[in-house]
Amino acid sequence: MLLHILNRAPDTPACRQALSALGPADRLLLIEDGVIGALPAQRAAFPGVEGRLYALHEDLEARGLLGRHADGIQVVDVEGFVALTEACERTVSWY
Amino acid sequence: MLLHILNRAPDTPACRQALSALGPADRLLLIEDGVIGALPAQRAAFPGVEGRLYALHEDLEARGLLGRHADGIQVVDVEGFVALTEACERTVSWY
Amino acid sequence: MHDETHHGDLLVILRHAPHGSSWLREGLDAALVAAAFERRVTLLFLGEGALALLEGQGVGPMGQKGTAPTLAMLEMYDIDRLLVEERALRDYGLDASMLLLPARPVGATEMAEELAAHSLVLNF
Amino acid sequence: MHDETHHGDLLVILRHAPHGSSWLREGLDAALVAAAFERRVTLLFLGEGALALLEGQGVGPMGQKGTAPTLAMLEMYDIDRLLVEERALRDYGLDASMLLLPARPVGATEMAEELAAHSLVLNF
Amino acid sequence: MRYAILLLAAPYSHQASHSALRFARALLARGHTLEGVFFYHEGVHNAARLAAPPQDEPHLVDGWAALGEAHGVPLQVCIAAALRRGLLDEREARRHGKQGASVEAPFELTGLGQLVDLGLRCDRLITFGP
Amino acid sequence: MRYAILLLAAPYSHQASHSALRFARALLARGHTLEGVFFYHEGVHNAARLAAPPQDEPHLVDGWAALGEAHGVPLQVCIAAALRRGLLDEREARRHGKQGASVEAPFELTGLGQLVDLGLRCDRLITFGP
Repeated sequence: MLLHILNRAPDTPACRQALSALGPADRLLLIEDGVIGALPAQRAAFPGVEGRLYALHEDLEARGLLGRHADGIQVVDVEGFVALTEACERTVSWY
Repeated sequence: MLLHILNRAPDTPACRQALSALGPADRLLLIEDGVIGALPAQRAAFPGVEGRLYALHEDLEARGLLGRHADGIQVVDVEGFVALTEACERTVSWY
Repeated sequence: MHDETHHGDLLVILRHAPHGSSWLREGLDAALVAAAFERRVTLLFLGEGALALLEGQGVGPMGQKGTAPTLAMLEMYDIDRLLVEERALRDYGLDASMLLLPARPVGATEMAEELAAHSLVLNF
Repeated sequence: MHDETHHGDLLVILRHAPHGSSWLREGLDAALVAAAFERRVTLLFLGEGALALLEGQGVGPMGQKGTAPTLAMLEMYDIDRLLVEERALRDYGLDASMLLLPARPVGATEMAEELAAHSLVLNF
Repeated sequence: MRYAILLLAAPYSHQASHSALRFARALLARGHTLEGVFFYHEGVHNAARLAAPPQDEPHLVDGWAALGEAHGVPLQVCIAAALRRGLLDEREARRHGKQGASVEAPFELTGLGQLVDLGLRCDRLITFGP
Repeated sequence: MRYAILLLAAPYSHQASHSALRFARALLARGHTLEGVFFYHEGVHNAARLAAPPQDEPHLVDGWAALGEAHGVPLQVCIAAALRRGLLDEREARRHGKQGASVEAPFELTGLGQLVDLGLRCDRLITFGP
């Protein structure tokens, strides 16, 4: 199981590529500008990733998106980010 | 009449934004990675820009795209690029 | 000297979200400097740039200031003509009540008109 | 030590077209160095990266070398496992006859398998 | 016509610097004047005097300097963008208590006001971004 | 676990350097080791010793240097990527006939082989891109 790290908004080639390379059990963590994808209006951008989609607390907060993010997205802080990298075999970054 | 200069491929926010801000008489010049949009397979990416779409010769050539570009795209070299900026009132770059 | 459709000297287009890069800050800096030199400035928040207007932004996790404090100063610089892409508001589910500052939503046709109506366009 | 699904040490993903940026060159440099250190390397040309494989590339208008000469050296470095995203070939209208080097088209499922099957993935 | 160029991208990382330098030469060849090149955002790296690209690649820093000197084109580097990115002339280095400098003439550190001035004063401002 | 970080983005232009430094501190706080930080592509600008950001902003170059010294983390800068971008230590400056240097210890210029080595030797390699 891999951890994919995405720091770009949904309407970018990086996001499309990340989704297309995502294995069926892989997890996807949104960081930096990637957390724009956590908005409820962007929900359709992540089909089939239910339960495997994470967003970085600090990056949501800096952008005023904390509390405005879609249900079902798991919010982790930087310690949780490290924990995800421990739990997953490998990470792949999409930027 | 403005000249819009695009250096990104069609599936990027920059390309979408350029098309959305393009006035009805404005011209669009593809340079650098923008010339990927000159491929016939990408034709649908530039609706309503017939006759106003240009691509830079040198950038097509370096990428092996010269002669492989779609009909109806006007190919200009760097001198033609300068001439376009003379003919148009102003330029706006999308990157 | 200017015709009636002339909206000002400078249109600054802001296409990047706060915090992720320096584009937004550097675009705003250009707008502030132009205003300080008594130029009329219009700002257009386009695409991800619309998120610059969202209320409730904070400092970054390393203490980065972000751009919300700069937006709060726009009025002091007499920059009060703010436009925001309609489509971006829709894409991100934003409405007027969620914005720091009032910005007028514009569609594609109006954007093209704005580009044509300014002496100089800087795109960030 | 490796199971049967293990395809090699290093997967280098190339997502940028030639000439527009240094990403493609710097990704290829990493692949060549790994191969020189006797690591097994797979290349995946993804999205715009597929255009790196197009035949007929030349130098840039300022004499920039581009990456085609580097691709020609891959075999010398024993890098012969080349994959290209199926969707990219379709998006750009490329077929095998237009490519510099033979690369096996892969779909999304296979891409995910490749990511899982390498000890290290570098994404450029 | 009077032209100005705004360059926002670093050399080597993006093609934009090559495109901008080539465009500058072409407009001069067509008899126009180039009133200034303004380096902002990552474009400030075009002024890095220590850049040492391989000898078989174009040397963009030297290319801009040669163009500036041959045609009297001011090469203006945004000081705020430059300081953050480690591009200082001797004066700024002293001011910040650092030894040495990474920017030298004909590049000059200047304020953003110059960009606005150039843009409004010239007939055409052409932007090259990353 | 043994971690390595690959940083591909310049400070100030992108958030990636902030994210990477923060992640580095967090993994050390959880008891892991950081075997090295490799700076490639525009990430080499994290080693710019002349960087002079405003005092109310985080100083990333100093941040990396402090982390490297406090925890014995090698800070490895790709030499080929650095030379093109004007980042030279004294030795490289001399070799290229330039006065002065823009990189100093604890950053060290090294080859790409170190990246491959780090990546295969460590349990985790985390990449931060622009």
